[in-house]
Amino acid sequence: MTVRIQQADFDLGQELAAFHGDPRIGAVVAFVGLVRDSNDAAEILEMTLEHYPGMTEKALTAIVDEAEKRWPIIDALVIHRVGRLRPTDRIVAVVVASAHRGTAFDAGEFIIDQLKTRAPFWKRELTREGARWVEARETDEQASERWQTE
Amino acid sequence: MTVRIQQADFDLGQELAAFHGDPRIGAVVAFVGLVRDSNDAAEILEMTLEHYPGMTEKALTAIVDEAEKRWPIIDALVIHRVGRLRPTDRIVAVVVASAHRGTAFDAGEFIIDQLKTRAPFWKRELTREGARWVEARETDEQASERWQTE
Amino acid sequence: MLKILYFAHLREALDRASEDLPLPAGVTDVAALRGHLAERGGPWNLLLTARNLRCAINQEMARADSTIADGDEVAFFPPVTGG
Amino acid sequence: MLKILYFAHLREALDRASEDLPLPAGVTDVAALRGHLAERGGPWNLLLTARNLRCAINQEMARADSTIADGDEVAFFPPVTGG
Repeated sequence: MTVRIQQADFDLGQELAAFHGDPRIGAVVAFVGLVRDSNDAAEILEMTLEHYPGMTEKALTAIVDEAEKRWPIIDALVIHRVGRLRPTDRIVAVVVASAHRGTAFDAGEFIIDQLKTRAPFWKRELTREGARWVEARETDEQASERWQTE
Repeated sequence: MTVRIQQADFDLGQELAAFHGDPRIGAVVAFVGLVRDSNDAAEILEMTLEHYPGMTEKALTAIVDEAEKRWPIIDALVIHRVGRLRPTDRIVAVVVASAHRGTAFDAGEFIIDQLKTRAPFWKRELTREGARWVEARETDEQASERWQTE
Repeated sequence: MLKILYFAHLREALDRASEDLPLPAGVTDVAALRGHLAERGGPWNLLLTARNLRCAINQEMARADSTIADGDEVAFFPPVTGG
Repeated sequence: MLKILYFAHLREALDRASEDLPLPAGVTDVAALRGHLAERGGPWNLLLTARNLRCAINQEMARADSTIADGDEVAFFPPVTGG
Protein backbone atom coordinates (compact mmCIF):
# COMPACT_ATOMS: atom_id res chain seq x y z
CA MET A 1 0.00 0.00 0.00
CA THR A 2 1.43 3.32 -1.11
CA VAL A 3 0.33 6.92 -0.52
CA ARG A 4 2.17 9.75 -2.25
CA ILE A 5 1.76 13.51 -2.42
CA GLN A 6 3.83 15.25 -5.04
CA GLN A 7 4.05 18.30 -7.25
CA ALA A 8 5.27 16.29 -10.23
CA ASP A 9 3.00 14.58 -12.72
CA PHE A 10 2.79 10.77 -12.64
CA ASP A 11 2.82 8.11 -15.33
CA LEU A 12 -0.07 5.78 -14.64
CA GLY A 13 1.31 3.08 -16.93
CA GLN A 14 4.51 3.04 -14.91
CA GLU A 15 2.59 3.07 -11.62
CA LEU A 16 0.44 0.16 -12.78
CA ALA A 17 3.56 -1.86 -13.59
CA ALA A 18 4.05 -2.19 -9.83
CA PHE A 19 0.71 -4.01 -9.72
CA HIS A 20 1.84 -6.54 -12.29
CA GLY A 21 3.29 -9.95 -11.54
CA ASP A 22 1.30 -11.03 -8.49
CA PRO A 23 -0.67 -14.06 -9.73
CA ARG A 24 -3.36 -13.58 -7.05
CA ILE A 25 -4.46 -10.35 -8.77
CA GLY A 26 -7.43 -10.81 -11.10
CA ALA A 27 -8.64 -7.23 -11.22
CA VAL A 28 -7.08 -3.78 -11.14
CA VAL A 29 -9.23 -0.66 -11.08
CA ALA A 30 -7.56 2.71 -11.60
CA PHE A 31 -9.23 6.08 -11.19
CA VAL A 32 -7.60 9.26 -12.47
CA GLY A 33 -9.01 12.71 -11.71
CA LEU A 34 -8.08 15.54 -14.07
CA VAL A 35 -8.46 19.32 -14.15
CA ARG A 36 -11.39 20.31 -16.37
CA ASP A 37 -11.53 23.62 -18.21
CA SER A 38 -14.82 24.61 -16.61
CA ASN A 39 -16.41 24.40 -13.18
CA ASP A 40 -19.65 25.96 -11.95
CA ALA A 41 -20.14 27.65 -15.31
CA ALA A 42 -16.78 29.46 -15.21
CA GLU A 43 -13.77 28.87 -17.42
CA ILE A 44 -10.86 27.52 -15.38
CA LEU A 45 -7.49 28.90 -16.41
CA GLU A 46 -5.44 27.34 -13.66
CA MET A 47 -5.78 25.67 -10.30
CA THR A 48 -3.62 25.61 -7.18
CA LEU A 49 -3.81 22.72 -4.74
CA GLU A 50 -2.85 23.28 -1.13
CA HIS A 51 -2.50 20.55 1.49
CA TYR A 52 -1.61 20.03 5.13
CA PRO A 53 1.76 18.24 5.10
CA GLY A 54 1.73 15.42 7.59
CA MET A 55 -1.99 15.27 8.20
CA THR A 56 -2.81 14.69 4.53
CA GLU A 57 -0.58 11.61 4.36
CA LYS A 58 -2.10 10.33 7.61
CA ALA A 59 -5.65 10.88 6.36
CA LEU A 60 -4.98 9.08 3.08
CA THR A 61 -3.31 6.20 4.87
CA ALA A 62 -6.28 5.92 7.24
CA ILE A 63 -8.70 5.82 4.28
CA VAL A 64 -6.75 3.07 2.52
CA ASP A 65 -6.46 1.16 5.82
CA GLU A 66 -10.22 1.35 6.20
CA ALA A 67 -10.71 0.08 2.63
CA GLU A 68 -8.37 -2.82 3.40
CA LYS A 69 -10.48 -3.72 6.41
CA ARG A 70 -13.69 -3.64 4.40
CA TRP A 71 -12.50 -5.50 1.29
CA PRO A 72 -9.91 -8.20 0.48
CA ILE A 73 -7.52 -5.82 -1.27
CA ILE A 74 -4.19 -7.17 -2.48
CA ASP A 75 -2.57 -3.80 -3.11
CA ALA A 76 -3.54 -0.13 -3.33
CA LEU A 77 -1.98 3.14 -4.41
CA VAL A 78 -3.02 6.77 -3.97
CA ILE A 79 -1.13 9.63 -5.63
CA HIS A 80 -2.29 13.22 -5.20
CA ARG A 81 -0.62 16.21 -6.75
CA VAL A 82 -0.28 19.64 -5.13
CA GLY A 83 0.78 23.02 -6.49
CA ARG A 84 -0.21 24.66 -9.77
CA LEU A 85 -2.18 22.64 -12.29
CA ARG A 86 -3.81 23.46 -15.62
CA PRO A 87 -6.79 21.97 -17.46
CA THR A 88 -6.10 18.40 -18.68
CA ASP A 89 -3.46 17.95 -15.94
CA ARG A 90 -3.77 14.85 -13.76
CA ILE A 91 -4.68 15.63 -10.13
CA VAL A 92 -5.12 12.29 -8.42
CA ALA A 93 -4.83 8.56 -9.03
CA VAL A 94 -6.36 5.75 -7.00
CA VAL A 95 -5.46 2.17 -7.91
CA VAL A 96 -6.80 -0.98 -6.23
CA ALA A 97 -5.82 -4.58 -7.03
CA SER A 98 -7.79 -7.59 -5.85
CA ALA A 99 -8.74 -11.11 -6.87
CA HIS A 100 -12.20 -10.14 -8.12
CA ARG A 101 -13.49 -7.09 -9.96
CA GLY A 102 -16.33 -6.13 -7.60
CA THR A 103 -13.85 -5.56 -4.78
CA ALA A 104 -11.57 -3.39 -6.90
CA PHE A 105 -14.44 -1.21 -8.18
CA ASP A 106 -16.02 -0.78 -4.74
CA ALA A 107 -12.78 -0.12 -2.87
CA GLY A 108 -11.53 2.27 -5.56
CA GLU A 109 -14.73 4.31 -5.46
CA PHE A 110 -14.74 4.22 -1.65
CA ILE A 111 -11.20 5.61 -1.50
CA ILE A 112 -11.83 8.52 -3.87
CA ASP A 113 -15.18 9.31 -2.23
CA GLN A 114 -13.55 9.41 1.20
CA LEU A 115 -10.54 11.35 -0.08
CA LYS A 116 -12.88 14.06 -1.39
CA THR A 117 -14.37 14.69 2.06
CA ARG A 118 -11.67 13.61 4.53
CA ALA A 119 -8.21 14.38 3.12
CA PRO A 120 -7.00 17.94 3.77
CA PHE A 121 -6.57 19.37 0.28
CA TRP A 122 -7.96 22.70 -0.91
CA LYS A 123 -8.40 23.88 -4.46
CA ARG A 124 -8.07 27.48 -5.57
CA GLU A 125 -9.28 28.15 -9.09
CA LEU A 126 -8.19 30.97 -11.34
CA THR A 127 -11.01 32.14 -13.62
CA ARG A 128 -11.27 35.19 -15.88
CA GLU A 129 -13.04 36.91 -12.97
CA GLY A 130 -10.15 36.20 -10.61
CA ALA A 131 -9.18 33.55 -8.07
CA ARG A 132 -11.68 31.70 -5.87
CA TRP A 133 -11.46 28.89 -3.36
CA VAL A 134 -13.53 25.92 -4.45
CA GLU A 135 -16.53 25.28 -2.20
CA ALA A 136 -17.09 21.80 -0.80
CA ARG A 137 -19.92 20.01 -2.62
CA GLU A 138 -22.96 18.53 -0.98
CA THR A 139 -22.86 15.74 -3.60
CA ASP A 140 -19.37 14.77 -2.46
CA GLU A 141 -20.58 14.66 1.13
CA GLN A 142 -23.42 12.38 0.08
CA ALA A 143 -21.09 10.14 -1.96
CA SER A 144 -18.87 9.77 1.08
CA GLU A 145 -21.70 9.12 3.50
CA ARG A 146 -23.40 6.40 1.47
CA TRP A 147 -20.58 4.02 2.44
CA GLN A 148 -21.64 4.25 6.07
CA THR A 149 -24.93 2.50 5.50
CA GLU A 150 -23.85 -0.15 3.01
CA MET B 1 -15.11 4.88 -28.78
CA THR B 2 -12.77 1.99 -29.58
CA VAL B 3 -13.21 -1.78 -29.38
CA ARG B 4 -10.24 -4.05 -30.09
CA ILE B 5 -9.65 -7.79 -30.00
CA GLN B 6 -6.04 -8.86 -30.25
CA GLN B 7 -3.58 -11.61 -29.39
CA ALA B 8 -0.89 -9.13 -28.38
CA ASP B 9 -0.52 -7.64 -24.93
CA PHE B 10 -1.43 -3.98 -24.45
CA ASP B 11 0.25 -1.11 -22.62
CA LEU B 12 -2.41 0.57 -20.51
CA GLY B 13 -0.29 3.68 -19.99
CA GLN B 14 -0.06 4.12 -23.74
CA GLU B 15 -3.77 3.44 -24.20
CA LEU B 16 -4.62 5.99 -21.51
CA ALA B 17 -2.55 8.60 -23.32
CA ALA B 18 -5.33 8.67 -25.93
CA PHE B 19 -7.69 9.83 -23.17
CA HIS B 20 -5.46 12.74 -22.29
CA GLY B 21 -5.85 16.26 -23.56
CA ASP B 22 -9.62 16.70 -23.71
CA PRO B 23 -10.34 19.40 -21.11
CA ARG B 24 -13.94 18.19 -20.64
CA ILE B 25 -12.61 14.99 -19.02
CA GLY B 26 -12.55 15.13 -15.22
CA ALA B 27 -12.49 11.40 -14.51
CA VAL B 28 -11.01 8.31 -16.12
CA VAL B 29 -11.72 4.85 -14.74
CA ALA B 30 -9.73 1.92 -16.08
CA PHE B 31 -10.38 -1.72 -15.32
CA VAL B 32 -7.83 -4.42 -16.14
CA GLY B 33 -8.62 -8.12 -15.80
CA LEU B 34 -5.67 -10.50 -15.38
CA VAL B 35 -5.12 -14.26 -15.38
CA ARG B 36 -4.90 -15.58 -11.82
CA ASP B 37 -2.90 -18.67 -10.92
CA SER B 38 -5.87 -20.41 -9.34
CA ASN B 39 -9.55 -20.81 -10.10
CA ASP B 40 -12.14 -23.04 -8.41
CA ALA B 41 -9.42 -24.48 -6.17
CA ALA B 42 -7.23 -25.63 -9.07
CA GLU B 43 -3.84 -24.30 -10.10
CA ILE B 44 -4.01 -22.63 -13.51
CA LEU B 45 -0.98 -23.25 -15.71
CA GLU B 46 -2.29 -21.60 -18.84
CA MET B 47 -5.47 -20.34 -20.44
CA THR B 48 -6.71 -20.18 -24.02
CA LEU B 49 -9.29 -17.61 -25.04
CA GLU B 50 -11.51 -18.32 -28.03
CA HIS B 51 -13.91 -15.83 -29.61
CA TYR B 52 -16.39 -15.49 -32.46
CA PRO B 53 -14.74 -13.13 -34.93
CA GLY B 54 -17.23 -10.59 -36.15
CA MET B 55 -19.91 -11.20 -33.56
CA THR B 56 -17.58 -10.43 -30.66
CA GLU B 57 -16.73 -6.99 -32.03
CA LYS B 58 -20.43 -6.32 -32.65
CA ALA B 59 -21.39 -7.41 -29.13
CA LEU B 60 -18.71 -5.21 -27.53
CA THR B 61 -19.72 -2.24 -29.66
CA ALA B 62 -23.36 -2.75 -28.69
CA ILE B 63 -22.42 -2.83 -24.98
CA VAL B 64 -20.42 0.40 -25.23
CA ASP B 65 -23.23 2.01 -27.25
CA GLU B 66 -25.65 1.08 -24.49
CA ALA B 67 -23.33 2.57 -21.86
CA GLU B 68 -23.13 5.78 -23.91
CA LYS B 69 -26.93 5.98 -23.95
CA ARG B 70 -27.15 5.50 -20.19
CA TRP B 71 -24.34 7.83 -19.10
CA PRO B 72 -22.71 11.03 -20.41
CA ILE B 73 -19.50 9.31 -21.49
CA ILE B 74 -16.87 11.36 -23.29
CA ASP B 75 -14.79 8.41 -24.52
CA ALA B 76 -14.51 4.67 -23.96
CA LEU B 77 -12.13 1.85 -24.86
CA VAL B 78 -12.42 -1.93 -24.64
CA ILE B 79 -9.48 -4.22 -25.43
CA HIS B 80 -9.82 -7.99 -25.08
CA ARG B 81 -7.06 -10.47 -25.78
CA VAL B 82 -7.52 -13.91 -27.32
CA GLY B 83 -5.20 -16.91 -27.68
CA ARG B 84 -2.87 -18.39 -25.08
CA LEU B 85 -2.38 -16.53 -21.81
CA ARG B 86 -0.51 -17.32 -18.61
CA PRO B 87 -1.04 -16.24 -14.99
CA THR B 88 -0.35 -12.50 -14.48
CA ASP B 89 -1.08 -11.82 -18.19
CA ARG B 90 -3.57 -9.07 -18.94
CA ILE B 91 -6.84 -10.33 -20.46
CA VAL B 92 -9.06 -7.30 -20.82
CA ALA B 93 -9.10 -3.54 -20.33
CA VAL B 94 -12.11 -1.27 -20.07
CA VAL B 95 -11.54 2.49 -19.90
CA VAL B 96 -14.23 5.16 -19.55
CA ALA B 97 -13.69 8.93 -19.51
CA SER B 98 -16.33 11.40 -18.38
CA ALA B 99 -16.74 14.77 -16.69
CA HIS B 100 -17.54 13.29 -13.27
CA ARG B 101 -16.28 10.25 -11.42
CA GLY B 102 -19.61 8.56 -10.66
CA THR B 103 -20.30 8.20 -14.37
CA ALA B 104 -16.90 6.70 -15.12
CA PHE B 105 -17.14 4.16 -12.28
CA ASP B 106 -20.70 3.12 -13.13
CA ALA B 107 -20.20 2.91 -16.88
CA GLY B 108 -16.90 1.04 -16.48
CA GLU B 109 -18.43 -1.55 -14.19
CA PHE B 110 -21.49 -1.82 -16.46
CA ILE B 111 -19.32 -2.53 -19.51
CA ILE B 112 -17.24 -5.27 -17.86
CA ASP B 113 -20.34 -6.82 -16.25
CA GLN B 114 -22.11 -6.94 -19.61
CA LEU B 115 -19.00 -8.15 -21.42
CA LYS B 116 -18.79 -11.12 -19.04
CA THR B 117 -22.28 -12.34 -19.97
CA ARG B 118 -22.90 -11.00 -23.48
CA ALA B 119 -19.64 -10.99 -25.46
CA PRO B 120 -18.79 -14.32 -27.13
CA PHE B 121 -15.51 -15.31 -25.54
CA TRP B 122 -14.75 -18.71 -24.03
CA LYS B 123 -11.93 -19.62 -21.65
CA ARG B 124 -10.22 -22.99 -21.62
CA GLU B 125 -7.99 -23.52 -18.59
CA LEU B 126 -5.04 -25.87 -18.37
CA THR B 127 -4.65 -27.33 -14.88
CA ARG B 128 -2.45 -30.17 -13.61
CA GLU B 129 -5.46 -32.45 -14.11
CA GLY B 130 -5.78 -31.41 -17.75
CA ALA B 131 -7.74 -28.88 -19.77
CA ARG B 132 -11.26 -27.72 -18.96
CA TRP B 133 -13.68 -25.17 -20.36
CA VAL B 134 -14.54 -22.57 -17.78
CA GLU B 135 -18.17 -22.70 -16.68
CA ALA B 136 -20.26 -19.53 -16.71
CA ARG B 137 -20.77 -18.13 -13.22
CA GLU B 138 -24.11 -17.37 -11.64
CA THR B 139 -22.48 -14.39 -9.90
CA ASP B 140 -21.56 -12.91 -13.29
CA GLU B 141 -25.14 -13.36 -14.45
CA GLN B 142 -26.37 -11.55 -11.35
CA ALA B 143 -23.81 -8.76 -11.78
CA SER B 144 -25.02 -8.27 -15.34
CA GLU B 145 -28.72 -8.37 -14.48
CA ARG B 146 -28.57 -5.85 -11.65
CA TRP B 147 -28.14 -3.09 -14.25
CA GLN B 148 -31.60 -3.82 -15.61
CA THR B 149 -33.36 -2.66 -12.47
CA GLU B 150 -31.21 0.32 -11.60
CA MET C 1 -27.23 -22.73 -47.81
CA LEU C 2 -26.62 -22.15 -44.07
CA LYS C 3 -23.22 -21.45 -42.58
CA ILE C 4 -23.11 -23.10 -39.16
CA LEU C 5 -20.40 -22.34 -36.58
CA TYR C 6 -19.56 -24.24 -33.38
CA PHE C 7 -17.52 -22.81 -30.51
CA ALA C 8 -15.73 -23.90 -27.34
CA HIS C 9 -16.59 -27.33 -25.92
CA LEU C 10 -19.16 -27.84 -28.66
CA ARG C 11 -16.52 -27.34 -31.35
CA GLU C 12 -14.29 -29.84 -29.57
CA ALA C 13 -17.01 -32.42 -28.97
CA LEU C 14 -18.24 -32.24 -32.60
CA ASP C 15 -14.67 -31.97 -33.89
CA ARG C 16 -15.93 -29.29 -36.22
CA ALA C 17 -15.65 -25.48 -36.18
CA SER C 18 -18.01 -24.80 -39.07
CA GLU C 19 -19.92 -26.34 -41.93
CA ASP C 20 -22.03 -25.29 -44.90
CA LEU C 21 -25.41 -26.99 -44.88
CA PRO C 22 -28.20 -26.67 -47.45
CA LEU C 23 -31.24 -25.42 -45.53
CA PRO C 24 -32.92 -28.70 -44.50
CA ALA C 25 -36.54 -29.16 -45.57
CA GLY C 26 -38.92 -28.25 -42.77
CA VAL C 27 -36.32 -26.31 -40.75
CA THR C 28 -37.62 -22.80 -40.15
CA ASP C 29 -36.40 -22.00 -36.65
CA VAL C 30 -33.52 -22.67 -34.23
CA ALA C 31 -35.30 -25.49 -32.37
CA ALA C 32 -35.91 -27.35 -35.63
CA LEU C 33 -32.29 -26.94 -36.74
CA ARG C 34 -31.06 -28.28 -33.39
CA GLY C 35 -33.34 -31.31 -33.79
CA HIS C 36 -32.15 -31.85 -37.34
CA LEU C 37 -28.48 -31.77 -36.35
CA ALA C 38 -29.06 -34.00 -33.32
CA GLU C 39 -30.36 -36.71 -35.67
CA ARG C 40 -26.74 -37.26 -36.74
CA GLY C 41 -26.40 -39.09 -33.42
CA GLY C 42 -23.35 -39.54 -31.17
CA PRO C 43 -21.90 -36.19 -30.00
CA TRP C 44 -24.54 -34.36 -32.08
CA ASN C 45 -27.06 -35.18 -29.36
CA LEU C 46 -25.39 -32.24 -27.56
CA LEU C 47 -27.43 -29.93 -29.79
CA LEU C 48 -30.45 -31.08 -27.79
CA THR C 49 -28.92 -31.99 -24.43
CA ALA C 50 -26.22 -29.36 -23.74
CA ARG C 51 -27.20 -27.22 -20.80
CA ASN C 52 -27.85 -23.58 -21.68
CA LEU C 53 -26.74 -23.95 -25.28
CA ARG C 54 -26.77 -20.53 -26.93
CA CYS C 55 -27.54 -19.75 -30.53
CA ALA C 56 -26.81 -16.67 -32.65
CA ILE C 57 -28.25 -15.92 -36.10
CA ASN C 58 -26.23 -13.55 -38.26
CA GLN C 59 -24.17 -12.66 -35.16
CA GLU C 60 -27.15 -11.60 -33.05
CA MET C 61 -28.34 -13.68 -30.09
CA ALA C 62 -31.34 -15.82 -31.03
CA ARG C 63 -33.96 -17.90 -29.22
CA ALA C 64 -35.38 -21.37 -29.87
CA ASP C 65 -38.23 -19.89 -31.90
CA SER C 66 -36.08 -17.43 -33.88
CA THR C 67 -36.58 -17.84 -37.64
CA ILE C 68 -33.83 -19.34 -39.78
CA ALA C 69 -33.68 -18.55 -43.49
CA ASP C 70 -31.50 -19.60 -46.36
CA GLY C 71 -28.18 -17.73 -46.34
CA ASP C 72 -28.11 -17.25 -42.57
CA GLU C 73 -24.99 -17.63 -40.45
CA VAL C 74 -26.01 -19.71 -37.43
CA ALA C 75 -23.70 -20.24 -34.43
CA PHE C 76 -24.04 -22.60 -31.46
CA PHE C 77 -22.01 -22.12 -28.29
CA PRO C 78 -22.05 -22.49 -24.50
CA PRO C 79 -22.61 -19.53 -22.15
CA VAL C 80 -19.79 -17.04 -22.60
CA THR C 81 -16.87 -16.80 -20.14
CA GLY C 82 -14.70 -13.89 -21.27
CA GLY C 83 -13.46 -10.90 -19.36
CA MET D 1 3.01 26.52 23.63
CA LEU D 2 0.50 25.74 20.88
CA LYS D 3 1.40 25.52 17.20
CA ILE D 4 -1.54 26.86 15.22
CA LEU D 5 -1.91 26.38 11.45
CA TYR D 6 -4.32 28.09 9.04
CA PHE D 7 -5.17 26.82 5.58
CA ALA D 8 -6.85 27.90 2.36
CA HIS D 9 -9.12 30.97 2.50
CA LEU D 10 -8.51 31.25 6.23
CA ARG D 11 -4.76 31.49 5.69
CA GLU D 12 -5.35 34.18 3.07
CA ALA D 13 -7.86 36.16 5.14
CA LEU D 14 -5.64 36.07 8.25
CA ASP D 15 -2.52 36.58 6.14
CA ARG D 16 -0.91 33.95 8.32
CA ALA D 17 -0.05 30.29 7.73
CA SER D 18 1.01 29.46 11.28
CA GLU D 19 1.90 30.87 14.65
CA ASP D 20 3.24 29.73 17.99
CA LEU D 21 0.96 30.76 20.84
CA PRO D 22 1.43 30.20 24.57
CA LEU D 23 -1.61 28.22 25.72
CA PRO D 24 -4.01 31.02 26.75
CA ALA D 25 -5.32 30.90 30.31
CA GLY D 26 -8.73 29.27 30.47
CA VAL D 27 -8.49 27.72 27.01
CA THR D 28 -9.08 23.97 27.33
CA ASP D 29 -11.03 23.11 24.19
CA VAL D 30 -11.43 24.06 20.53
CA ALA D 31 -14.44 26.32 21.09
CA ALA D 32 -12.53 28.34 23.70
CA LEU D 33 -9.49 28.71 21.43
CA ARG D 34 -11.69 29.94 18.58
CA GLY D 35 -13.25 32.50 20.90
CA HIS D 36 -9.83 33.59 22.15
CA LEU D 37 -8.47 34.09 18.61
CA ALA D 38 -11.64 35.92 17.48
CA GLU D 39 -11.01 38.53 20.18
CA ARG D 40 -8.17 39.83 17.99
CA GLY D 41 -10.96 41.39 15.89
CA GLY D 42 -11.06 42.15 12.16
CA PRO D 43 -10.54 39.05 10.01
CA TRP D 44 -10.09 36.97 13.16
CA ASN D 45 -13.85 37.05 13.61
CA LEU D 46 -13.79 34.33 10.93
CA LEU D 47 -12.77 31.91 13.69
CA LEU D 48 -16.32 32.28 14.99
CA THR D 49 -18.29 33.12 11.86
CA ALA D 50 -16.76 31.00 9.07
CA ARG D 51 -19.29 28.43 7.87
CA ASN D 52 -18.29 24.83 8.58
CA LEU D 53 -14.85 25.74 9.89
CA ARG D 54 -12.92 22.54 10.56
CA CYS D 55 -10.34 21.95 13.27
CA ALA D 56 -7.68 19.27 13.65
CA ILE D 57 -5.64 18.60 16.79
CA ASN D 58 -2.32 16.87 16.25
CA GLN D 59 -3.42 16.10 12.69
CA GLU D 60 -6.63 14.32 13.69
CA MET D 61 -10.06 15.83 13.08
CA ALA D 62 -11.44 17.47 16.23
CA ARG D 63 -14.77 18.86 17.43
CA ALA D 64 -15.74 22.05 19.26
CA ASP D 65 -15.47 20.25 22.61
CA SER D 66 -12.20 18.43 21.87
CA THR D 67 -9.57 19.08 24.53
CA ILE D 68 -6.57 21.25 23.77
CA ALA D 69 -3.38 20.85 25.81
CA ASP D 70 -0.01 22.56 25.87
CA GLY D 71 2.21 21.33 23.04
CA ASP D 72 -0.65 20.52 20.69
CA GLU D 73 -0.60 21.26 16.97
CA VAL D 74 -3.97 22.85 16.17
CA ALA D 75 -5.14 23.52 12.61
CA PHE D 76 -8.12 25.49 11.31
CA PHE D 77 -9.38 25.10 7.75
CA PRO D 78 -12.51 25.10 5.55
CA PRO D 79 -14.15 21.88 4.30
CA VAL D 80 -11.71 20.00 2.08
CA THR D 81 -11.95 20.08 -1.72
CA GLY D 82 -9.26 17.74 -3.03
CA GLY D 83 -9.50 14.84 -5.44
